[in-house]
Amino acid sequence: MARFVMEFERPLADLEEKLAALANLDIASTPQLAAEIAELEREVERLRATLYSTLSPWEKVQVSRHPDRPKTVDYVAYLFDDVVELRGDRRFADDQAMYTALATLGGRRVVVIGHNKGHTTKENVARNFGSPHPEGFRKAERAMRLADRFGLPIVTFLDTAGASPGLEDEERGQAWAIADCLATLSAVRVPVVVVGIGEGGSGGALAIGFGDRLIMLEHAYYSVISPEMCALILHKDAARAPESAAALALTAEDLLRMGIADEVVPEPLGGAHREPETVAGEVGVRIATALDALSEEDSDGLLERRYERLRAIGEYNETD
Amino acid sequence: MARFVMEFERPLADLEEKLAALANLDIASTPQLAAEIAELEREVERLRATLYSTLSPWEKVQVSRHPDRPKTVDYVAYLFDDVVELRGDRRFADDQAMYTALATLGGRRVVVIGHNKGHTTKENVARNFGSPHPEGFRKAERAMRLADRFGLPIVTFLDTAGASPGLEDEERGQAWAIADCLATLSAVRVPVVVVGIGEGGSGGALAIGFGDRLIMLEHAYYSVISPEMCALILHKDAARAPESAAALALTAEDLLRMGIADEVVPEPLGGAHREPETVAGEVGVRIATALDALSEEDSDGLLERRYERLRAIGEYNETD
Amino acid sequence: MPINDWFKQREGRRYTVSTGSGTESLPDGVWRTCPECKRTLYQGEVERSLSVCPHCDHHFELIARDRIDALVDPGSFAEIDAGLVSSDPLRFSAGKPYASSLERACQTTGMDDAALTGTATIDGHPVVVGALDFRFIGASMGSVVGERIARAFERARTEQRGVVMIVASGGARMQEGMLSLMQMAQTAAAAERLSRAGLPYVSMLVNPTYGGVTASFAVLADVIFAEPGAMIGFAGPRLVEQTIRRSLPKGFQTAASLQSHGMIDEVVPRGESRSRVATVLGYLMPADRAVPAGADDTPALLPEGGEA
Amino acid sequence: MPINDWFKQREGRRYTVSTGSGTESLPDGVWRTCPECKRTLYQGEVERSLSVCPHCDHHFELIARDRIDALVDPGSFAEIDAGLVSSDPLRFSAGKPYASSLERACQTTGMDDAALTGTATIDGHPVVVGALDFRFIGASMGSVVGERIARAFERARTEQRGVVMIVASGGARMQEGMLSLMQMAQTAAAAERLSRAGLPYVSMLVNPTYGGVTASFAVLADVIFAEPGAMIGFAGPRLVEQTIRRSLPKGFQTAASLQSHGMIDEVVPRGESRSRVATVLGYLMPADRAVPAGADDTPALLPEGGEA
Ligand SMILES: [Zn+2]
Ligand SMILES: [Zn+2]
Repeated sequence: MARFVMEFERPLADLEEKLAALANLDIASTPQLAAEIAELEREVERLRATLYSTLSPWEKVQVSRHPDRPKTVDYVAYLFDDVVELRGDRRFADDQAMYTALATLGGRRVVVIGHNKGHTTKENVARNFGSPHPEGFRKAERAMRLADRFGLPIVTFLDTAGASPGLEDEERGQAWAIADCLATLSAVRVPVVVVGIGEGGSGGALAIGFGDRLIMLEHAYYSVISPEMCALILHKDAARAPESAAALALTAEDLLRMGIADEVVPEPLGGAHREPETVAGEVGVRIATALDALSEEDSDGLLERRYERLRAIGEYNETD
Repeated sequence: MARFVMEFERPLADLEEKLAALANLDIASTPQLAAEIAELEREVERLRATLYSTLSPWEKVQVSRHPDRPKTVDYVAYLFDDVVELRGDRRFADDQAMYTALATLGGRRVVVIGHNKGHTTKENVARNFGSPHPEGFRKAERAMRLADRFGLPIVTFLDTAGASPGLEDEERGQAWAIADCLATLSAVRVPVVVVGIGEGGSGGALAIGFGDRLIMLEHAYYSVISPEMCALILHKDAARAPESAAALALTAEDLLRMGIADEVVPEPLGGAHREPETVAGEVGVRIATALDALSEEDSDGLLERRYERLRAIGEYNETD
Repeated sequence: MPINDWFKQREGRRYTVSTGSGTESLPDGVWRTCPECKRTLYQGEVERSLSVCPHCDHHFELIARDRIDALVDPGSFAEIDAGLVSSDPLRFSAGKPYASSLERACQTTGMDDAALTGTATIDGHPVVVGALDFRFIGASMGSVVGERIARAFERARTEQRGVVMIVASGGARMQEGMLSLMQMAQTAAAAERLSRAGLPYVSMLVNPTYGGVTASFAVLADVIFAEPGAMIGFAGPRLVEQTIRRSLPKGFQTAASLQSHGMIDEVVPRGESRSRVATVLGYLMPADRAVPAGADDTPALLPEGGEA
Repeated sequence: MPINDWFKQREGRRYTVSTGSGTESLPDGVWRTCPECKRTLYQGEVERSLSVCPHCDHHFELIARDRIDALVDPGSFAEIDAGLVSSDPLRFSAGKPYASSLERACQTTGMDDAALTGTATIDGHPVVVGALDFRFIGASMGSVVGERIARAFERARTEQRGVVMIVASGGARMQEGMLSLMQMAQTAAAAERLSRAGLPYVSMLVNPTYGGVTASFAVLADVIFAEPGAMIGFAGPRLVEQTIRRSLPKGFQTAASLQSHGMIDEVVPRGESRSRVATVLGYLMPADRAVPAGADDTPALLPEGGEA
């Protein structure tokens, strides 16, 4: 299967293809070839550095959506032991777009909650591309309550384009399900560490997307609206998404600057999918560090600080 | 529309018809008629007294199902003021088979929860004949939690043949919905007064059918299984329901004897539908009296006593 | 994004806003046409009936202040948290610059943002009341709206008041980016704290209520009412239609449909909202709960039919 | 009533019960036929594999004691609340007299009623464990079963143990009438009290679990497991079929179907149940929760792939 190439990677991919074709030639028969290959290799390296070290917001959005990018279940597989998946909302369905589990990170027993994107089309169809139905949020809420009752910290992984906007999602109370998650997450008496690993799309991300610490991957985004939808509203043209992406201040760096994110995990050149284990390892360290720090606070203080943290977000002028 | 005649009422109904026919004749032209009518009237009166004063368990079951018998909403209309119906489970539907409301009984603010049978076929189709779907029980649970949070006593009215046994009821977790009601009702920190007004069918009744006081109408029943189903199992013949009804010990008197019910409200000859306002009035007095007594206990004591009450039900020998 | 749908939907039809100072889209402000029954109505007549069409019961949009006045005890409303204005934190200028949208909205409405909040009484019950004004950038929730809503819940908690919110909204205010999204969590958290303090919250959803506002404080109320005909949802109807690739069923996302789907407690006509809200507060306010059963000021044991 | 369905369903097929002392319906107790793959199996082979068919993974019915032994640490089980027997409170004699059913069930099973409960450890975690035995009047719940289950939860609460219930049941025991129905409320209340005390409860639903037992303590667990192929529901399949007047979809009420409908957490093969339950207890038991992160007996920060 051909490697997935993001739009902005096209020039680099073309060069890489040429290089691969040259490598198939017989070097011995054409002596200058070795030099040409070496030159091309240097060019590829230069281009790669330029391309990936200065990703625009819109390019980051593309990286965040890359099918090979590590997903929630990859982080679980890399980092956690003794996993017991918690399935179902006990009311309607087990929504595959939301993943919840008991899991252990280096001896730390936690509840994991994450949007559940797949790598392949087949996986994604089964998981509604990581866009939860109401029962997905209700499953998440169930996991939150379990965590709260048994004093287990919560670790969430954000990776959704947004909540599912289908007819039946509306009829089964999508807004109600999300709002209940928000209320519950605001009140659980255990530490909540949130990791933005890919897409952070609107209310569907927020439902499991705030807490006591927000760790963002370098190329993950978190936004009030998708750049395409924003462009459609502003310019009646989804193709102007790159502009919208810039305007929305949705990158990890933007969130750090605005005081919404606490830290940014750097990604290898090209994105987390180039060295998933390394990235996962670093993410694990960040989560563990955050959990250890938060576990020292008593739950009253934790709750109070979480609320203050939320209340501090927002910018306005007060004239009186 | 013809009056609904229960199977066992047939002989009486025949006499009453004859009497009505006689009354249409011209008394003046046939002098002996007046005497005959008077005689027949006495006979009707004797038969009525005999018939209704010694109802068998199976006859009581029929009375409890009488379409004219006052239903939950009738008691609400007769007894309660300032009614605000609470609708929906916030997840799937507003199940018309379950009625929940804020309501006031002679100044006492309470939450009312009741199975919602109708009088007409049309009403009953809309309300699934008072057999709740899972969302009906979830609506009831929502009402219980509201009552608990705001310190409002709970008054429930039992009138169901049982929980709905459909395919989708199973798929949406009928057992889970009922069990959640049981757990919640056992733990609400407010008084719970239960009134058996008609049918008390199995788990669907029990879901809102226990608490701190159980008041049974004289001809209401409460049973682990319907007499017909029991007969089908025991004799492979639903027609032997009268035997089963007797064997199951399902009458108000049986419940009183077993220590499950606390009191029995007498019904007028023929059943509550003959004098609905009188019966409702008496029911109101009983509820009010129970609420006033229970409101004097603190909630810890209330909870403890409710649990002990439940735990005391059951008969067995302990040999060790 | 719901705002989009709503703006599009609104473009197509002749649209009037009832304000104290007259309407924009009618020449003289004296006559208006009911969009439902198409009759021409005398403006004064409409206003006397709380902007409900006397012929077909259509509920016209109301400005926030009029909504509050229709709900609370006359003269009891005192605005709180005035003087908050958006700082355009992202210097958002894609499409129409946010700063100019804000300026225009302020001029048109005389408000500084979409939320108006204050203390009041409803049938004597002390409450904090809030209302969103759809004229102000589609009553979208940015930092100022989120702050006002959160402060409203906090004040109610401190002063042992109930909260009543009259909600209309297109959703989050995208021009404030993530700062806007986070208001969902902030307002939900504030509502949750009120709930845990044992104080009641009633919401009244009016046309239209969508997106991040629906999915946060709007539906976290103990009792949820909605105005007849109000459209309420998370995703806007156009987005849903695009998603499912077929046309929407009749009545989709209307207040009546939401009631049958179990999401709201009652569809309450505007003229009855004060008394319905007051009745609910009577059940849920702590002070009233403290009144002992059978106390002097409560009615007799059995108002009718009883023998006691 | 589910019991009925189950009895009927069971009538039709050749049916064997695995007991320590041999099986009833096979001539010599040495060979048995797998109802799923129809192969003839050597009894000893079946027992060594926890009564799971080595060819098709069919889970044979197990008696309560065998189920408990398969779950708890070897030798750790100590029965509690023995010596409770039904008093036939209704003198129920419609159809077959209850007293004779009881007597026969006692003789067949060597038990005094359908529930066996005791203290034990699972991977060292202190628990109260219970199992229902379907041979005993369809593992229906009367006063004795209800009492044992309630006491099990109470003891766990007192002794700070977790609870693990292995549940099979036809439902309520109609021969005890309302006394039986009320056991639903009693066991649910006991489970709820355990939950509020912060102690964990795991249930394992096995074939078949129906009626009043499903709708009470069985599904109130923090984590719900089910055995492969187990049929689980409230109403029995025949009643549902009669209600909807069409045939049931394939897989209806199976453990796998319940998982996809969101009702259970995991379908766990019998051979893995001890380790899965132990893992869950590791998360939820208070003693384990008290172990501080990074304590000496916990593994290193990052087991693999990390740089820390
Ligand atoms: Zn009109
Ligand atoms: Zn086999």
